[in-house]
Formats: sequence, structure tokens, C-alpha cells
Amino acid sequence: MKNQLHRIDLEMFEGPLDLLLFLIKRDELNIYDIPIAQITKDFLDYVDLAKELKLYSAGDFVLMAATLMKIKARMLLPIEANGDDEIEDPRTELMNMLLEYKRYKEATSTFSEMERFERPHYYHIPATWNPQQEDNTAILEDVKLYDIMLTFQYLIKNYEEPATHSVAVEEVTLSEQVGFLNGLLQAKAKLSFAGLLEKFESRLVVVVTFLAILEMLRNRQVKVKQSKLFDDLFISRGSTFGN
Amino acid sequence: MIYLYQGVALLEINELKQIVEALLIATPEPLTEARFHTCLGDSGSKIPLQEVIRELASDYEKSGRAFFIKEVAGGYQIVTNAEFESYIKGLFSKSGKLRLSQAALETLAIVSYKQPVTRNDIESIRGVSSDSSLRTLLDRKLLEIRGREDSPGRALLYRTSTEFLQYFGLNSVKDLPRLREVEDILAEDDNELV
Amino acid sequence: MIYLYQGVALLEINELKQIVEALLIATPEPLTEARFHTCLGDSGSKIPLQEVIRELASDYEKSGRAFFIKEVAGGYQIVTNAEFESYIKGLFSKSGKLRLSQAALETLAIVSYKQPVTRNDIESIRGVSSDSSLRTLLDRKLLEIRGREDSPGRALLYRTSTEFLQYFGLNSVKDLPRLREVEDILAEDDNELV
Repeated sequence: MKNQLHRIDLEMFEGPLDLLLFLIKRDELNIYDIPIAQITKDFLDYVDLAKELKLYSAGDFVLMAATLMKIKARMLLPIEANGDDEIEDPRTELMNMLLEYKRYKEATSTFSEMERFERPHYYHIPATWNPQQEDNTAILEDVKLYDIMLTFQYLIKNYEEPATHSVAVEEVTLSEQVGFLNGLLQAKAKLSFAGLLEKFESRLVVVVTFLAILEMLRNRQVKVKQSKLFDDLFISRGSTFGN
Repeated sequence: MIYLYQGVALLEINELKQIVEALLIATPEPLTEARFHTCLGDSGSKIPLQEVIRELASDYEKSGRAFFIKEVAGGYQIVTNAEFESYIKGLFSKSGKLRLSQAALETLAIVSYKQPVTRNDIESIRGVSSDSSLRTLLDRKLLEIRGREDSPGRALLYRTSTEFLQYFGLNSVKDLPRLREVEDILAEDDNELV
Repeated sequence: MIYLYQGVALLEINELKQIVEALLIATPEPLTEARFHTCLGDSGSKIPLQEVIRELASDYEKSGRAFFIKEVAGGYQIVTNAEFESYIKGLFSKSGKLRLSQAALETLAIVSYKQPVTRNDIESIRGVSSDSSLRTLLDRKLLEIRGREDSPGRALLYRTSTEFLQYFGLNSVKDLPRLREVEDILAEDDNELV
């Protein structure tokens, strides 16, 4: 029962790391020794539910899901000695990321408190100072690089003839992308995800393709390899490929 | 003195004076009667702002404050007494912060991204004469004149100065943020959980 | 009390208090010691601003003013007392200050401790795209773009602004509480498990 996620939980996470920290705390897991199979399952349940509820496009969560599955796969392999006596735990990098994120998440609550404390106070806004002859054009309080850039963008947008390039709405479905990947894998034994990205114009297509990979991974139609967290992913044929 | 409304005490005058003072300090534009009543809500609908202002103004005078309440543009504003102008000038001299009019900012933006440019280039983008903003920017050493156009008109070419780069912590004009770089940030829709 | 400089009376304390009050009312940014001395010119070089501020602050408290002097961003500014918030809100169209989202606060926390940082630095710690938070923070001037990274990618660098210090009521980023070390977090987690 404890694995049941409620809608209320879904909206409170800032990202995949936040969700993982929540799962670790809820289940009183040891961050040094994360039971990767269990947490991967819980994490995927969450991502599925979030997708169903269309809470957000799940890009960052999907990426983490792939990472978790990769760690899980590596945990099943016999431990390989790295050099002499150092044995690299596949979970180390994830643990470090979680801890680093946790430091800032804690600091965030301090900022929240400071914000609450300062909220009721308002700074005095001086009346514009007009020494005798001064022109009355609007004086900007202070200018930042960002203002210069925005101003230029605004001016140039109004200046140039509105370019009439039609925006084709790309309709991509999960099954289309599964078919597309199947086709590519027929021709090539191994695909680079980064290489695939270059083919796509829109972020939507990237995300759907990623979801397709995830789907195929679960059906064992493909295998996914990644050498390092956030490195390129390599997709190859799985045990049920072509069935 | 206590303000009454339908026989009910609303706000005591000293409390009212404090509220009006807080509003005068925080207001970004002159405080009007209408705005004052918005701020006070139901309890304020019968209270004349003018009367409170009068009492407050006399307090400021009696206690030798360096500011007074000025009636301006249909509202009230706190401004400093004229005798301190010579000191106040110092706040705006060689200020670390840039204070530019919208016109000057637009001109500066165009020169930054399109340099070197002629006055004509600038004016055709802005659609208005940009003489005085160019002069302001040259005076403040944010722009400089660098040579002339290589065409019949031989118009003066403007570009940003070293001071401009230093102010924004840039090594060269190439380091200006490019629009493409921040397009993601500027995109209206995004995938982040808010 | 009279301030002396080489045996000559410079300014009487009451006059000084008035001058500082006028400066505080007129300044668009925190009044620093340095700016104060610019405003006073030669006659002010020996006068400690802090002392005058202290006297003025105590006057305000005694006379029940609706505002006080806040030490912020390396200087002093006039700020309204908390109790008037409910009235002041009415001055602004969005009924007062908008609160930052959790995502924006996370992004700010990372920038304030690690500045200058690139967008990549932020996203690799948060594990999510941070475009819209960055946009919000730039729009609200809590962050600013400051140059570029000195490495091949030449990514834009972000850092916190004076407005950031004002928003959180800080004198400097050095006043932020220290970030907890990873070891402390682990030690605590171990205790929880027992």
C-alpha cells in the first residue's frame, strides 16, 4: 500500500532528484546502499502516473529512468575490479548527485524563510529627482545586460518584415517512433541517442522518441547502454527484437 | 480624534497617520484619494485623505523633518526639502549604476548588437530621430565614434566603448549574450514544473 | 554634539541627521558610506555615517514612525514596518509582492552559493531544465548575466544582483548561512536510521 502515489504527491516534486530523495526518505532507505530495483520500480510507477495525468512533459524524468535501469543492469553483472583494489559501485555517481542536490534543497528552505520574513517590508521608492532642467523621459532605475538584449530583440522584431514561414505542427505518436526505431535497428546494430537527437527539430519529437526507447526497453526489444551518467546512450537490439 | 462610521469607531487618527505615512513611503507614484481608499478597504471609505495628510504634514514641519508632503498630479508624494539639493546631487553623480531613458537604452541596444552603425541605421530601426540619445551615450562614454562609413555618404560610425564592456563585465563585444542563446529562456512555454 | 575637523566646527549633529534623512529619502539604491561622503564633499570626510544612522533610527522609533532604516546590500535604505503590509498591498496591481516558486528559489540558492555559474551548472545540480526559473529571475532582476565562462563553450555566466540582496534583506552574500556539508547530511541520515 505504501507504494501508492497520490495526485497530491505528484505536484510537489521539482524534478527526478527531488522525487528520488522523497522515495528514499519515505521508505527509510540508506542513501549509501540504495536498493536500486525497488527504487527504479517506484520511480517508473510515478513517471507513468505523471504521464497519464499529463503533469508535464517527462523528459528529465525519462532520462533518470533510463539511468536507473542502467544502474540496475550493472548491479546484476559480476563486480568488476577497477584497477587494483578499488571496486566502483554503479550507484556512487547517483548518490553523489542526490547528496549535492539535497544540500541546495535545504538551502532553498532558508531562502523561503528569508522571503517570508522580508515580504511585509516595502522599500521606500523615491520620487523621481528632477534638478531644474532635466528632461522628463522615463528614467530606468538601472540597466542590466539582459535589458539591452531584450530591448534589441523587441526592436528587431518590430523592424523586420514578419517572416512568413509556416510552422508545421509535428504530430508524432509513440507507436510511430517505435516503428521508426525498429526500422533503424534493422539497418544498424547500434544507434547513438545523441546522433538521433540531431535528426529532430523539435523537443516534442525528442521526448516522444525517448519514451519509445523506454517502452521498447521494457519489452526487451532494445538494450540501452550508457557509460556515464548523462553521457550518450547507445541503443541496440534486445532479446525480443523483431517479434 | 476617532473616525466614526455608522456609529462605529473605525480608526484612531494616530493609527491613520501611520498608515498614510507607510503608504507615502512605499508608493511608486503619487498617492491619490482613490488609491488610498483601495488600500484601506471598507473601513476607509468615509475617511478623507486630505485631512490626514494635513495633520501629517504639520507633524513633519514641527519635528524638523528633511522632507515634506507635496501635492502633485492629483496625489501626494514625499519629497526632500529644497535646501538639501546640493547634497542629493551627489547621489546621482558618477553613480555606479546606469540611469538611462528608454530612448537611450534602445539606441545603446542597437549599437551593441549591430556595431559599427551609422545614425541612419539606428534611426531606421527605431523609427525616430536618435540624435539626443546618441549625444547622451557619447557624453557618458558608453559609445564612441570610430571612423566613417566606406561609402559615398561617409557617415560617422558608432560603436560601444571599453567602459561599456567593463560595466557589464565583458571582455569583448563578442561576449554579448546572443539572442539564440537565451531563446530557451525566453520561450513562453516550457516543460518545467512550476 | 558638533563634529570638528582641524579645530573647525563642521556640522552640528541635528543638521547632519537632516542631511542623512534627505539622502535616505532621495536615494534610489542603498546609501553606502562611500556615497555619503561623495554627497558631503570635503566637509564630510571625517563623519561616520553609521553613527548618524544610529541616532536617526532611534528618533524614528521613539516618534512612532511607520518606517525604519534597514542595513542592506552594503548600505542603508528606508523600509516600511511590517504591520502596514495589508494596507500597502493595495498600492500594487498584483496585490503586493509575488512569491517565488520553489523552482526559482532552488535556482537562486544554487546561483548564490556557486556564482558565477552557467545554466549547465544549475541544471546538472537540479537535474531538471531551469529555463523558466532563470527567466523569472532575470525578469525580476534578482539575477544578472555577467560575462562568459573562460572555457571553450564560452557559456553565459549568471550571478546575483543588488536586488537579490534587497529581496532577501541581506547585507552581502557572505551573510548567507553556510551550506551544509555532505558529511553532515550523511551523519544525520545515519542517526535517523537508528
